[in-house]
Order: sequence, then structure tokens, then C-alpha cells
Amino acid sequence: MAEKTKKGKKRTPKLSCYVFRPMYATLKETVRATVHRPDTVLYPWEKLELPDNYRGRPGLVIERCIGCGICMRICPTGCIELVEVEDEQHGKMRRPQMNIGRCMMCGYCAEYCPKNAMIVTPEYELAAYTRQDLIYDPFELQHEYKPGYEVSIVEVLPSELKRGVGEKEPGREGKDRPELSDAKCIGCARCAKICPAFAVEMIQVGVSDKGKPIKRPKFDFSKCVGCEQCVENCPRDALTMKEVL
Amino acid sequence: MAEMWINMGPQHPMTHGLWNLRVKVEGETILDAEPVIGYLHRGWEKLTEYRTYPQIIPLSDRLCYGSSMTWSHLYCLTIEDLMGIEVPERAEYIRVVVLELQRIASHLMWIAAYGTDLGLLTAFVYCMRERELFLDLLQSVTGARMTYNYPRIGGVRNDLPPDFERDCLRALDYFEKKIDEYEEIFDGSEIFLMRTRGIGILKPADGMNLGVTGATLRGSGVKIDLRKHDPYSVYDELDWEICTHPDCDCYARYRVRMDEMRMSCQIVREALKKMPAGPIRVKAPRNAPKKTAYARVEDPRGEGLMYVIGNGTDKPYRLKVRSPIFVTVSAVPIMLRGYKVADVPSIMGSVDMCLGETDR
Amino acid sequence: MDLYQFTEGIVSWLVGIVNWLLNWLGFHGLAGWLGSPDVIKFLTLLGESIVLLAVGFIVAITMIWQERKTLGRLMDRRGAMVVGPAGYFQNIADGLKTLLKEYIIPEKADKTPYNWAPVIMIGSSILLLVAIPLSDRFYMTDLDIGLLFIFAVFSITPFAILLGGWASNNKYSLIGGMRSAAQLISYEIPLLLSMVGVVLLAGSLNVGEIVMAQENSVWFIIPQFIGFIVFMIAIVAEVERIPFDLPEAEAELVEGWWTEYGGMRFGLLMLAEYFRGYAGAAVAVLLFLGGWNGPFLPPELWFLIKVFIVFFVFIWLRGSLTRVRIDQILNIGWKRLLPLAMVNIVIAVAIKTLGWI
Amino acid sequence: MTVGVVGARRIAARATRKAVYSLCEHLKNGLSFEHISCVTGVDKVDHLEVVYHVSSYANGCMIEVTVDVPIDDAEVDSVTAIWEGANWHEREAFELFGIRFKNHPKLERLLLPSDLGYYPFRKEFKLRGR
Repeated sequence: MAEKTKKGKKRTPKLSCYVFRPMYATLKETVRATVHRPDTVLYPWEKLELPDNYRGRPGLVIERCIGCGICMRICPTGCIELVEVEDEQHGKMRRPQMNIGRCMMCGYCAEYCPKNAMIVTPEYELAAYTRQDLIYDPFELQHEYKPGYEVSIVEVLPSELKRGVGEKEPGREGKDRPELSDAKCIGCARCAKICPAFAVEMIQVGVSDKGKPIKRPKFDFSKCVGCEQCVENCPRDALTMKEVL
Repeated sequence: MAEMWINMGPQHPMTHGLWNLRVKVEGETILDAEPVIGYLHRGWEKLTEYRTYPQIIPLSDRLCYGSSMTWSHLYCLTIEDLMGIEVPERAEYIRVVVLELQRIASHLMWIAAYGTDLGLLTAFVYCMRERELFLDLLQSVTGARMTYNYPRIGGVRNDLPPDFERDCLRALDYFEKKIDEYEEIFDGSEIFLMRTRGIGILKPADGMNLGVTGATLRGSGVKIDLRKHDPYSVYDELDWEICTHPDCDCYARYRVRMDEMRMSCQIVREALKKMPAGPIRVKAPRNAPKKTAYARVEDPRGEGLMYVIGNGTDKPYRLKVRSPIFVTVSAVPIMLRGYKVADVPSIMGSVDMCLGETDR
Repeated sequence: MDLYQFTEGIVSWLVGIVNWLLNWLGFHGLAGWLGSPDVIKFLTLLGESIVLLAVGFIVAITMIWQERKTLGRLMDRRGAMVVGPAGYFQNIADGLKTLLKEYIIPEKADKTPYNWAPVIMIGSSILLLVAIPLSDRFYMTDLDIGLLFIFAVFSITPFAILLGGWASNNKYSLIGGMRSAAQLISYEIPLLLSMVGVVLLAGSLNVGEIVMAQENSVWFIIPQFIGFIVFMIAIVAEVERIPFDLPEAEAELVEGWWTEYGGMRFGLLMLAEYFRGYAGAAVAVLLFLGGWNGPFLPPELWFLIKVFIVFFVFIWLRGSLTRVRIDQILNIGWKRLLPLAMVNIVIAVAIKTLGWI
Repeated sequence: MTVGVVGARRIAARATRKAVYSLCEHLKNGLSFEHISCVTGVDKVDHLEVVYHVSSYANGCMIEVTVDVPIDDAEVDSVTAIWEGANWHEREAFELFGIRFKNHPKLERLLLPSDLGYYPFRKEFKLRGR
């Protein structure tokens, strides 16, 4: 075949059968495409079959959302914003609103969501007439849930890997947790108010000189999602995130 | 005809993106050439300095739409080096599988574009059709068709889907038959050989001096593949060979890429067979230590290198990308000089341009 | 009854009606003038050319459609399929679209030649249709040197291309024009030489007589196989299709000499391209494939079927071959095709001398 | 000048501005590091750095040479004469960080418009929006 031809020599065109081989190959394909159907997917009428984990626009299962804001923090394009919304069932709440025009469908919000409230949906036809239409408020962002739409982090801790732990169930035992430095805390209870997962409880640890109770936050790590809102809102920087590795 | 400068680009069918090749011609013979890039410069490296480490992974996908997996993998490899993370073995094997599938998809896109450059639209459609197979496979793994956002610092995003191995092997079997069909169309065509043989000669010494890497250099007969020479992931545990061709011309580059696709099929098969069970992702620390790190991989287009400086926060201090095409395109004047204007597409096509990574 | 008589009948009938009207209104002089044989002949020729143009137009449109569909199947896709039955009217829609496009003349273009180049192009392409008979009764002219006329008209095109390429004031156009001149001139010669064999065998340059000669003996593809191959290669180069579409090589020269043409000018150039494709395929059929000969079906239909088959070969070539470089194309033309055409002439002379045909 | 091995096939070195050209020459001719991978500019606020990544095809080793460059006299010898491949990397470092490379054949802006008056990758240039 081609390897046998001399290299380096200037090729003179041959009128041999060499042009007929590609012609035969394409003819075979033509016959195949004519007898069977061509490979085209007639887009507006037919659509590709998408797997369940297809990352279209993110969707929100609003009942599960606790408004922790992790999605807002992880979003690389900054298209998620927490807004105050109201409905009859839940009253006032803070829920993510998303600018789909900016979203790059990376799926991070769904992946990092501790409650699997953010899901990936196979919806990809998102054109709208104005940019305003592309900003989806939490109710618009809702999407019907189907198993397979959620993405979760399946990871082991480096310490566990060294010990030789096998596969782990999706869960967040290795999540980072807030840590209190006692000296700085003034017991203002802002962390308990802000905590979206209700994991902070103010506990009386003693009585001050003036007879007032001294309160310190106590964290319930089974409830904590590691959203850092308490750390951010602490007025005295008494809380820090401790990484679990 | 007198000498004149022709601007091929920024909007020209040959360019495969936005860049400009200024060609000085006399009649139809090229006397000199000068690539002008920068139309797609996004300040990628600056952007990363304002984002946390995980947030950069989807960004690094956008470096090259043709082979986004290699770039996000390279980024993760660099940060793992920086943070000193040990990646679980299964994750490494999964990475090898998806990387090689990505390499096939990228090479297929290259052949498709090369066919169009030479006026053969049929090859474009055929190759894109088979690329769809691999995009489907990658989609079933990662959930996206082009910008996968799949590797993570310390592993991969999710495990392979249950039927993946069966589907993948089936696709590979089908695809290997299709490679024969491409060879029938390309190698079997005397006109294709006329257009590529002896065209765009890049001598090995020139190529190495100019920093050209990847299939372009291997087409010059230099047996360099970072997967062998500086092994990352688990490439040193797999049995495969470097594909080279001694001809130094466009045809040699085409041949190398064809052989590499076959070799990739072999690697995927073996990696699937050897794939161990176990965890797929290790938790990465949030902040990087104050040190520098770099990693390099064999991108489908050549050597990719990322150099990162950590400064103790969760954002990199500086992240530098060494893009293979950035260097290769600076070497094209040598390849172009003395050939005809009509050879520009066949030479420029053979280096597999990708502007996203070039301009960054 | 041939096309002339048929058209004459219709024209006389129409003139009769108009004359009756005019007489009734009292314009006797005008009616007499209209009824005179010269005017009738003129009107007949006019009607005939309209019929031929319509046939050419429909064939060209069908060819574009055929190319879309066949190329689609070659590439494992569908081709045009939305507008009209199987996408047939897509071309009409495209034509309408080009009509509605803005009419741009590049600022630094040489206006007069820029405007006239498409006119020459489409005009010469339409002129080709005059000399191509669809059958022994469906023709416009019966020239004794019909074949020569066809190729003379064919070779007007490089002039138009060169003119357009120069006038566009664009480097790509200029190179495209130059290429086209070099290519067409160098392919004219093997084309004509490959034809010489057929002319020798038939003993005439008259297209009708060549077809008649094939009807009486065999199709000339059999004794003149080499000639046929040379002719096909040369005619593909002549009508500028892949693998020889260098003047408008889209990968290196954007659109070559058409680069600066937009709107309906582009549409007309495209149409001219297909008129020439039709003419090329038609000449191949006339010279080598027995013209309109064939059983059962009417000869015009046979002719068109053969034309479409030849055009399918063009499309097939386009779908499976890459483009050739300009120096290679000249190499093929001068070093391969020319000697082959000579050999072919020798064969033709031998056959004629030995009296096999 | 300090040299140290930092890992498998990884060497790090730190050189002065004056020594870098002769070091690179030695790397190429004496130690056969024939492939320059990358030339990086870094802004360390008080000074600039140029980092060379040079690798050897023979054994797959890569050496990282760091050179400190003062910010007010940002000039360093160009290594384009040694490795042609450093050409565009140096141009890029010049346009993004303002590091001038002495004896570079064509030190012009590469990615950005040539009339840009500042060096966008320096830390003093802040991104808007973030």
C-alpha cells in the first residue's frame, strides 16, 4: 500500500486505479445510507437520547433546599444568588436564583449540594427572548426529580485511603466543620440564627460576673452541612473552618 | 506576479479558529509566513487567580473544546502535585480510559478537519459520525458532551456507569473497522498522497529546537511521548508503544495520528481489563501550601504543561499553561517556506490547530 | 415534428388570435406585419429559446437538488429535505434568498468588469444550451460545427473568471482567476484531443450526426474508452468541480474568484456553474454514451437520464476525492492526459482505417 | 545558584540574572536538555521572576530554573539563541509582565494589541467584577 511507495521522491500523479479505492469506499457507504436510513438525527423532530446524568440546566427540588448557599459559593461563574422568596407552605425563605445565561452547566451546584436539592436536568433548550427571561427565580428553577438526576461527592479522606478503606457510600462524613475559639466568642447567638441546617444550639456554660448566663454555640455535626455561613457571619471571627482530612 | 502579503485569516476556512496567518507569496510560492495570534485571548491565567482551586476545573475544560478532558486532567494533576495528594488507583485507571477516549475523539476531529482542508467533505462527516460514538461514551460517564468537568483534584467526579465496559468495547470494535475505512479513503487515494507527501517537511533537529511536540514531532521520526518518557497516571503499567513515522511531512503526521488512535484503542482495552476496584476520589484540602508545582501530560496536540504557585490560600497565586500549539504555530514558517499557497491548508491542517489553548 | 415546428405551430396559433383581435379593432397594418413569415420566425425562435432556457433551468435546479441529495447519501446524511417534496424546492428558496440579499459592490473594485464578469459567465453558459440537442427533434440549432461551437463557448469562461478575479481587487480572487486561466487553458487541449477520436469515427462535427453514428454502430465509449476517461477528467476540470475546483478552492482561497460576489450575482454564478455542469455531462453523453438512444422511453428522457447518471459520477468524484494542487493539476493535464489523448487518436485512426466502424 | 532534586525526574534550580544564559547554554550543550518547555513570568509584587522549564528527551528529566528579576530593571538575557522554541514564550512574558529579554530577535506584543500601555498579568492590574 502507501508505505511501499518511495519516500522523498517527488510524486508524479498516477492515473492508476488509486482514485477508485476511495470511490468504492464511499459508494459502499452510499448504498448503506440509501438502503438503511442515514445517520442524521433530525433535530427539531428527533432528539438524542440523553443519559440520566446529563448535565443540562441545573434544577432545584425546593422542598429539600435549606438555603445554605453552598451552590452560590462554589459556582465558578457566580450565576447563583440567594434571594428571599415566599410561599404559603414555608413562609419566607432564602433560595437560589440562577442566571441561566451565565451558567456553564458544570454541575458543581448539584455536586456540592449537601441535601441533593440541586439536581442536573436533561433540559438544554434554554433560549429565551430577553436576558431577563434567562434569570430563573427559585420557583422557575424547580424541576421534577428523577433518581439519577442528583450528583453526589463520593470521596474518601486521605487518612482513610492510607488505612486502606474501600469504597464509601455517598455521604459527607468527611465534611469540613466549624470550630469555636472560646476566647473570642461573645455569645451573640448569631450563628444559631443563621444556621440553615439548625445544627447550632446555644448552651449555657456558666454565669458571668454580672450574673448573666454565658452562652456558647454547640454544633451538631450530624446536621451540619459545612456551609460556612456561621463563620462568615460571626462578628468576632471566633469561628473558623476546620478541614477534615 | 510580484511579491505580496496575503492575510489568511482571521476569518478563513483554513484557520480552524480565529487567528491570522500572514503569508508572503510570489506568484503561488510562499516566501515567508508570520502567524498572528491573540484573537481569542481571554486572560485565562489571570482569571484563575481569582477563583478557588475546584472552580478552575470547568474553566480549564474551556481551554480546548477538542480535548477538554486532557486539560482539566492536567490541571488536576498539577494541583495534586502541589497539594501532595495521592490519587486512588481506580481513579487513575478511569482517567486513563477517558483520556484515551478523548484522544481518539480529538484525533477524529483532526482528521475530519483535515479532510475538509483538502476538499474532502465526506471524510469530515464520516469522522464526526464516529466521534459521536466516543462523545456518547464520554457523555454516559461525565454527563456532558464536550466540556466534561470530570476529573477532580484527587480523583474523578463519579464512577463509570454500570454498562460502560460493554459499550466501550463494542464501540472500539466497531471503530477499529472504521479506521480501515478511513485509510481506504485517505491512503487509498492517490490525490491525498499527492497533497501530503513531501509537503511541510519539518526536520527532527528543527522540530526539537523549535520546541515542537506531540504528533507533529513524532511525525518527524522523533520517538518522544511523555506518556512513556515522563509517565504520569498509570501509563507505565500499561503495554503500548509510541507511534512514529520517519517521513517528516504532512503524511507522516497523518499516519502518526491514525496509528495513535489504534494504540489508544489498545490502551483503553487494557485499562478496562486491569481496572481495580476501590475508591475513586480523595478529599482535597482547601488551601494549597506555599510552594510551586508543575505537571506535564501528552495532550493529543503535544506537550501540555501547567505550572502553579500556591500561596497558602484557596486560590492559586499564578497558574501558567504551556500550550503545545502555541509553540507549534511559532514553528510553522519553517514548514511553510518554499511551498505553494495551496499547501497552506494541508500543512496548517496537519499540525492540528486549537486556538482556545493557544491564546488562552 | 421537431421543436421548431412545434413552437411555430403554437406561435402561429397565438399570432392568429392576436391578429383576429387586431383586425377586429381595426389595426390591419399591424396585423399584416405580425402575420408576416419573418416576424413569425423571430417569435418562434424566441419561444424556442425560452423553452430551452426553461429546460436548462429545470435541469440545473434538478442537478443542484441531485447533488444535495446524492452528496448527502454519500456522506451518510440526508441533504435538503424540508422545503418541498424531498427538499426539491430548497434551491428555489435559496434563489429567492439570494435575490433578497443586499447588493454590495466592493469599494475598491473595478466596477464595470466586476459587474460584467457574472453576465459573461451566465451568458456564455446559457449560450451552451443552444448547441445541445435533447434529441433529434428537440433542438434549437443544428450547427454543422456544433461540437466546435460548444467548446468555443466553453472557453469564454476563463475570460470571465479572470476578469472577475481581477476586478474584485482581492488577492484571493486574483489568485483564483490566475489559477482558473492556467487550468482551463491547459485542460482545453486534452479535452479537444479526446474529442477528435469521436469526430474521426463519426466523420462529422455535427452533434446529431455523431449520435446517429453511434446509433448505427456502437456507443463510442467502447472503441474510445481511453478517450472517455480523458474526456471525463478534462470535463471535470473544465466545469471546475472537486477534485479540480482550484479557482474556488474554499480551503485556501476562501471562494477563489467568487469571494467578493454576493447576492444574486453569486446566485447567478452558482447557476452558471450548474449550467456548465449540465453542458459538460450532456457533451459526455452525446459523444460517448450514445446520446438519446435507448429503448422504450422517449429519447429526450433517455438523454436526461444519461446526463443525470454522468452527473452522478461527478458528484461521486466530489464526494470521495480531495482537491489537487495547481502544479499537480497542470502536471496531470500536460504529462498524462495529453499523451493519452494522442494514443486515443491513434486508436481512433486505426479503427477507422481498418473499417471496424 | 542552588540546585536540588525535588522528585522523580524533577530538578529545581535558582540562578542569578547574569548566570542564566551560560547556565542554559550548559544545560543544552553539556547536559543535553534539548527541549524548552516553557518560559514563565511571575509577578512577586516586590520583584519579578522568570521560570524556565527545560526537559531532556533522553531521560525525561525536567529542570526548573528560577531567576529573580528586579521590577524596576526587568531585563534578562534571552535564551532564544539557545532554544528557538523559547521565542514566543519570551514574547508572551514580555507583553504580560513587562520583562525585557535582551538580544531577543523580535520582542513585540504577541497576544494583545500593540498599543496597550500596561502589563495585564502583573498583580497591580486587578480584574473587575471579582
